[in-house]
Amino acid sequence: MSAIIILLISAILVNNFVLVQFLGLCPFMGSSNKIETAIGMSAATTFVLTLASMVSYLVYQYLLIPLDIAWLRTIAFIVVIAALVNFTEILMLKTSPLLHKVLGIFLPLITTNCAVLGVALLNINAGNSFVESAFYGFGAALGFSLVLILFAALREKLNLADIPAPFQGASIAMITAALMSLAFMGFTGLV
Amino acid sequence: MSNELRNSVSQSAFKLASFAACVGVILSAVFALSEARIAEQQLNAQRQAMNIIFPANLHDNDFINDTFKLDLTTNDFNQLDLLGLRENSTAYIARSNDQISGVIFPAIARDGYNGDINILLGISSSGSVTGVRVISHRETPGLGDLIDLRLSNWILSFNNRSLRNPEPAAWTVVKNGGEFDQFTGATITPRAVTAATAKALQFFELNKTVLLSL
Amino acid sequence: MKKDLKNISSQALWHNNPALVQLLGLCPLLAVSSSVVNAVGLALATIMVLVCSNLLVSLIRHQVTDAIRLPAFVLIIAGFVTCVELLLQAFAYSLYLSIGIFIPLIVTNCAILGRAVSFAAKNTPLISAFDGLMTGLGFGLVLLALGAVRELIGTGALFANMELLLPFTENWELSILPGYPGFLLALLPPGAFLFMGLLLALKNLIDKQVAEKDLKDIESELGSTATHTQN
Amino acid sequence: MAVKSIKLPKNHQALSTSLIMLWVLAACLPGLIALTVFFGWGTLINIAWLCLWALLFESLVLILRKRSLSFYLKDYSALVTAVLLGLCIPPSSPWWLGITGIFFAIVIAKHLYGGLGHNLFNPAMVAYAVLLIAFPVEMTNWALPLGVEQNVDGFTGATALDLFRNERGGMLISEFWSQSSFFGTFSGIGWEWVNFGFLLGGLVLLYKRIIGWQIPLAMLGSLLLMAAIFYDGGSSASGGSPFMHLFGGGTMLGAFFIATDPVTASTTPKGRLIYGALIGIVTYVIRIWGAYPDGIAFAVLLGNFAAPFIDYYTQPKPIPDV
Repeated sequence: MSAIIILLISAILVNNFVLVQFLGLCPFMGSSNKIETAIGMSAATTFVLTLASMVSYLVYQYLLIPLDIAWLRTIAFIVVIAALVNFTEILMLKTSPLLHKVLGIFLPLITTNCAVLGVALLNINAGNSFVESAFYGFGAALGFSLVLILFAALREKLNLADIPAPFQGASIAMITAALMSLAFMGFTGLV
Repeated sequence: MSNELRNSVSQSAFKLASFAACVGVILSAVFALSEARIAEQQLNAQRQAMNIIFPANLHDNDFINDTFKLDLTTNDFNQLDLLGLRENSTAYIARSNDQISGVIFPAIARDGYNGDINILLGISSSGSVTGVRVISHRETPGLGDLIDLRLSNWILSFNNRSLRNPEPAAWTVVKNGGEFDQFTGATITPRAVTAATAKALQFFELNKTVLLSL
Repeated sequence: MKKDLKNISSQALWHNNPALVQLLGLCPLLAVSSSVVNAVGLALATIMVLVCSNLLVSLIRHQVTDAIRLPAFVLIIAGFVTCVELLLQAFAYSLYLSIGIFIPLIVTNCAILGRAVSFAAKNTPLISAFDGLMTGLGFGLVLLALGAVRELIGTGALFANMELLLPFTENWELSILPGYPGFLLALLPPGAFLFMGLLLALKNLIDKQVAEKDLKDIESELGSTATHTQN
Repeated sequence: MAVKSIKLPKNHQALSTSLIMLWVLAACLPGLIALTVFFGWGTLINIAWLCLWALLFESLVLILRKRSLSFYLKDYSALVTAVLLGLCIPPSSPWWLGITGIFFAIVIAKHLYGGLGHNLFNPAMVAYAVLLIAFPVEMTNWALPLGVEQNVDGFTGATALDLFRNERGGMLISEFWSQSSFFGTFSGIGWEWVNFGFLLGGLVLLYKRIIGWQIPLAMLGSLLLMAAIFYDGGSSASGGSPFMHLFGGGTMLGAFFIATDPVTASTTPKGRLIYGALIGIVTYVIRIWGAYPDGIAFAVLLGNFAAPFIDYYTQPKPIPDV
């Protein structure tokens, strides 16, 4: 139990996917302009990331390892992720059109979110078990969501600031991410 | 219409599958060509790392293939807990002219500033340190991470030391009356590594007969 | 034709730079840019994947129907990435250890898929390969700039450990600022974001300078945006 | 929505902004005196050095942006930032430490965002965190407090919180306390009085209604609560006593002078309580389980980071017409 909590704290705060490991930056910069968008993206990512983390573990352990083709993992994972996203979309459309309406537009973007592939690879590098993989994926997604949503709120405030011309846009967003990352450095050593 | 659709779907599927097959074939070829070299590189890297801990002039065997287990569940060794290991680990034997010239084994300093510090150390058959390296740690950047050889030479200060050199009381950092330097601003990390090294030497001493007759 | 090539180059290297303007492939860019050697390693890997995938995509562009376009392209890219990974392990193992996980992530570098879909799928093989080369160079140069700045400010030296990549560069390390205490922050995550932000600002500044040539214009523009926000 | 309610003192009431800043500077005095008495002239020298560079950088940026120098310099905000940072960095720090810090505070954290009223993060704390991460050796090397002899226990410069985190081993709190000459009645020697001084200054600011009560109360309250929960009578596994946490390190300076910064803090009454509590909890977590001995700076930055989100969900209803 405590091992799981440590894993979660590590994934959410200490080794935050976005601010410390630089994973999932594209959606982080792209979909953080409004809080509502950020929340939608977070929910969709959390779902896919947790699921992908589990499925990629199974594929690796029960398909790639027995066949002795672990070196094909990149291809295998990207195919699994794409299939998973597709499947999620269809399932959502069938079972809950409302959910699909809210999260649907984010789903295709997730395929190219390197956090999803990243979590699958990190799980394997760390030798995580199935349960650990699931929680690591979930924690990573929570960390991503936390930072994305807080950043979206910050960005709404940023829009009103009198920023010097060369720094407007992506530049100040990066510098803000730097200061956020600085704040997260305080969690160094927690686990 | 639906027939046409089915046709185009099956055609697409066929095309995709043939692409996948092509990619698979090409990749397999690249893999087959590089496989041996990759394995060799991996072994080389490992060998190189271990040769630094146990210099090549002190052994003539390939210790990558000359190993024994540090099994936490059995009583093969006296006070295995001195090494602080958290799981069963592999240790390596160095031989010179078929005589054991030393052993290389992992240890963990559990009392680092931010948790475990994993080290690998070599001890010669006479009981002196041939080399210590930090394998992984989470110490504070700029303070405790000077135990890493890439950042400072501190870790080399253990070379040729043994259980009686310095005397046991001095096997700690200067601040606590010992012989090993601490870093400005950081005592815990170097103290932990020093203590782990001393304990590893004790472990070697306690199990000398077993270790040298493997 | 010549004009085309020139246009492609200027778009990829500056006006529509994948890293600086489109902000694609940020993950590996920020993560691997803590030193020149890592930056060069990843840049070469990315260029190789881009050129090969663009070439192949262009070669098979008539066989690929809309339905299987994306999966086929992703498959091709992932295939080349795996090749690069294998080759790197075989020929530069220590570099592989230091930039390891970011090699597979080249697959999700949207710049690559983007070029495959928007350019290579519509153009002839040679020009597609050239486009891949230029896009890769555009990405690689930003990576190199960031790596150099972070290594210099972080450690006061440049080109440390270059021999990991090229064996003949054993003694390339340059101590630019002897006695420099080092600025650890530049090597840590906040430094990556910070210097990327400054790099983006620098590009904006240069663009502005070039476009207007006249500093006064810029400042008056600045003034007007300022009053605008105050109102 | 949240954003509209932030006061932009610069635009509306230039005069009173400068008056407020002067009061803040004055309120720092008791703490500053305590620092000087216990740790020597270093802090005063630091503050003077930082103020000089703060004004230089501020002027430089204003000139580059073609803004009126006198109008912006008059609000004293650069001086307040310099003084706050000067109070935080070690008295014996090298000359370049202050310059690097104040550059990050004034240029990066403040003016890249458009200057006072727009910055998202507290400039002094950004500078402190940058310095702590980049130069951990210089930043944790404090002068010895008055009354502690050089080399008594072989420690030549660490704060009481530092020692508590680093040197305690598995000792009971009372054991460690009596053994180390760095501890006074209820916290580190000198630090008790420094914090007392800042508490005094803070109460003056409260009385003058320059700061609200919510943030200091919530922050000190949550820190106290965390410390009380994990103190468990002082066993070898416990955190320090609640008093040690309240009167150790930068607690009071943080609670009254830094977390209350109107530009970067939460702006709604309920939001301020949440914001303060968040800072208090994170401070404790970093102090006890983190790698850095004092967590105030990081906690405040995280609070700043979360403030717009907190505001977004604690907006009093109905939302005033814009």
